[in-house]
Amino acid sequence: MLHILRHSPHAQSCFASCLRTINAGQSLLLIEDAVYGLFPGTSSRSALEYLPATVRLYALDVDLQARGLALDDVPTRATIINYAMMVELTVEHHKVVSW
Amino acid sequence: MLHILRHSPHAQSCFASCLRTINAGQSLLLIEDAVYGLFPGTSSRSALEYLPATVRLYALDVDLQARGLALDDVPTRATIINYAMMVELTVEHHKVVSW
Amino acid sequence: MKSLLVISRHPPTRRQAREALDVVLSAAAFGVPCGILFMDDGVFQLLKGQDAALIDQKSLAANLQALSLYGVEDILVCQHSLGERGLQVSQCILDARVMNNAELAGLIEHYDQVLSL
Amino acid sequence: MKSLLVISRHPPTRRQAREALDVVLSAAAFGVPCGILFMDDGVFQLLKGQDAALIDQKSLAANLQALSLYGVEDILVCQHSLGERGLQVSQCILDARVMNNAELAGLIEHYDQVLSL
Amino acid sequence: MNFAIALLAGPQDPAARSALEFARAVLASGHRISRLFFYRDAVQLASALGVQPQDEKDISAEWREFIAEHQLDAVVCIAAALRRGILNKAEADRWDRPVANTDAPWEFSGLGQWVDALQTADRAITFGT
Amino acid sequence: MNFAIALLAGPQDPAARSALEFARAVLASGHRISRLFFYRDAVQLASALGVQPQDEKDISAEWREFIAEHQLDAVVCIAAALRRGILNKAEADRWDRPVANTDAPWEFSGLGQWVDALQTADRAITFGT
Repeated sequence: MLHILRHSPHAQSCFASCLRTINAGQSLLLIEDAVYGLFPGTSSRSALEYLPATVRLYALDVDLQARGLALDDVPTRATIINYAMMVELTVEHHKVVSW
Repeated sequence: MLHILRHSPHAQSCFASCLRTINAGQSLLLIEDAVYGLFPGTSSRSALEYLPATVRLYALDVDLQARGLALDDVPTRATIINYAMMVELTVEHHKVVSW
Repeated sequence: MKSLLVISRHPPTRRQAREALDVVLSAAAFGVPCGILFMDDGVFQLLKGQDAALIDQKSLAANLQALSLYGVEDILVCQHSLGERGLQVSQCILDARVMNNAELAGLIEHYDQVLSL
Repeated sequence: MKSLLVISRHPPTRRQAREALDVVLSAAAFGVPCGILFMDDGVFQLLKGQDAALIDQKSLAANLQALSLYGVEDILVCQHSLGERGLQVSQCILDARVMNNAELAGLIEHYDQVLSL
Repeated sequence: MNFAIALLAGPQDPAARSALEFARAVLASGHRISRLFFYRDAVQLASALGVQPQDEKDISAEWREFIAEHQLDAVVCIAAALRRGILNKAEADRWDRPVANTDAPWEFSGLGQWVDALQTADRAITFGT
Repeated sequence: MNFAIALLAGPQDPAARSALEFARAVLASGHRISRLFFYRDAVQLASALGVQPQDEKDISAEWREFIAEHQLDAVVCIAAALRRGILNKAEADRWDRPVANTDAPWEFSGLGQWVDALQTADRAITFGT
């Protein structure tokens, strides 16, 4: 299952709600303002890093760069993808939940 | 100065932001979804109760009742007002800040 | 038929709450096995004693009551969200089943499709 | 003239951010003594290295640079909001003055009118 | 006292109702409203095309009647309105759009009208932030 | 694979762009889009009256061109649209409104079209929650 989060961790309770319901072995893709969750030194980044090791973490390249997060600053466990790869991700996962 | 808060404490960072900037001697009026902040047993209610004693706290009657908060459950330091009294409040205060 | 879970996350005074219920009721009317999970500020939709007419809104109660009439099987509420808001399930107008975090994860896995509205 | 403080609270990719800047610039153009305070997700508007064109948006940079050209005196940023977001003032494109909570309360008292946008 | 009242949220938001109730209470208390200013999604209130279910209130119609009845100065921000597809006849002609979807009592003007109202009113209050 | 794509947020929200870029990538990857469904504020994308500044992209126009070019099934939720003042000719006539503000390639229909798309598509994805 692929979870897609789009809201800023600071503005919307769905960031935390999504993290509470992610199971081991699932995937999480951050798009739009949810990429702010990856900023170094934030509690949201810690929460993302503490996800079970089997959770695969992705972030959309243009949304990161548009918002000023240097790709070098993205945690190593996160894979940076483009829209074509996002399509592939949705094909690989039977189910997509957008938060 | 009169602060007016309208957003749910759970959905918007402005609830906390407003509380951080309230000075002693000012007033705070809760309208719309901000009245959820008065529900017993919540951290937002504690935050409201811990405001300096000189901060006057108000809540709009129809917004409380529409959302199912019994008027008896409103903390004693909060004054329940209607729209006519809200107009009076804005007259008494030189400045109104809506959060 | 693919089963559908709708996660309803907005407070009752927002248009989104009504539009989330409309989706569940539509799907149920088409015979889709449906569930609805109230989460975040969506749990306020279930609170007893609301009087939406005071702010010139139509009550959500009729739409909520319609859920079981339309055969929506799972009516669920997030325990964590209730707790954060100082609410207990006894204050809910529907007979909603309380789900803890582990159960929520299982629930979302169980349904074929999940819409967060 | 009554002085005006605009509190800009939305991230840069939202229309609200641009519309908050438009209000400050309009007021300044009419000769109103103005300040702008970036707070909550609004502090992201100031971050260096953004490339809004990648998501087909117009950059906010021109509007932000216009603030001082239009004579907006106080360009301020909330310390608490920066900290929560892992940001430092050195990462800001404008020379914004950092305000702690006590200073914010004084600032809001100082202005004749305050709009949170 | 003279009140300037601004609304930022659209017809779907409870703030559209709060602002109207407050405005009614201002007049009922014997005060005046020097200007209403509609910005951001609140410009949608000016649309004449909304169709509400029969058992629900039409907040847009209520605003229109309130403004007309009290002959209030109700300014829709032109820039916000153009972006959101709210056009009066003059703007539809100017931008070569086939039809308009709003008309009097709503007036189209710039942010300067809000700035002016903030300067001249005794009290300024904003809804729908 | 067949994709059903729903959009819930309006033209002012970055999600309107994300959904379009994703839809383009779906077709570029050789997959199909069985239906686009526009709900909540996303129905505003169907308005033909929006006027954007010359130096900004017109997301509404881009969606319209994308839908027309690929002859996609693009359904606007009729109930959401009526509430928000988005009317095609048939609805304007039915509800006795003076003008319409949308037209083909947008189609008006009910939530059943989304339910149907969710049932029949291989993958369903929602933007703008």
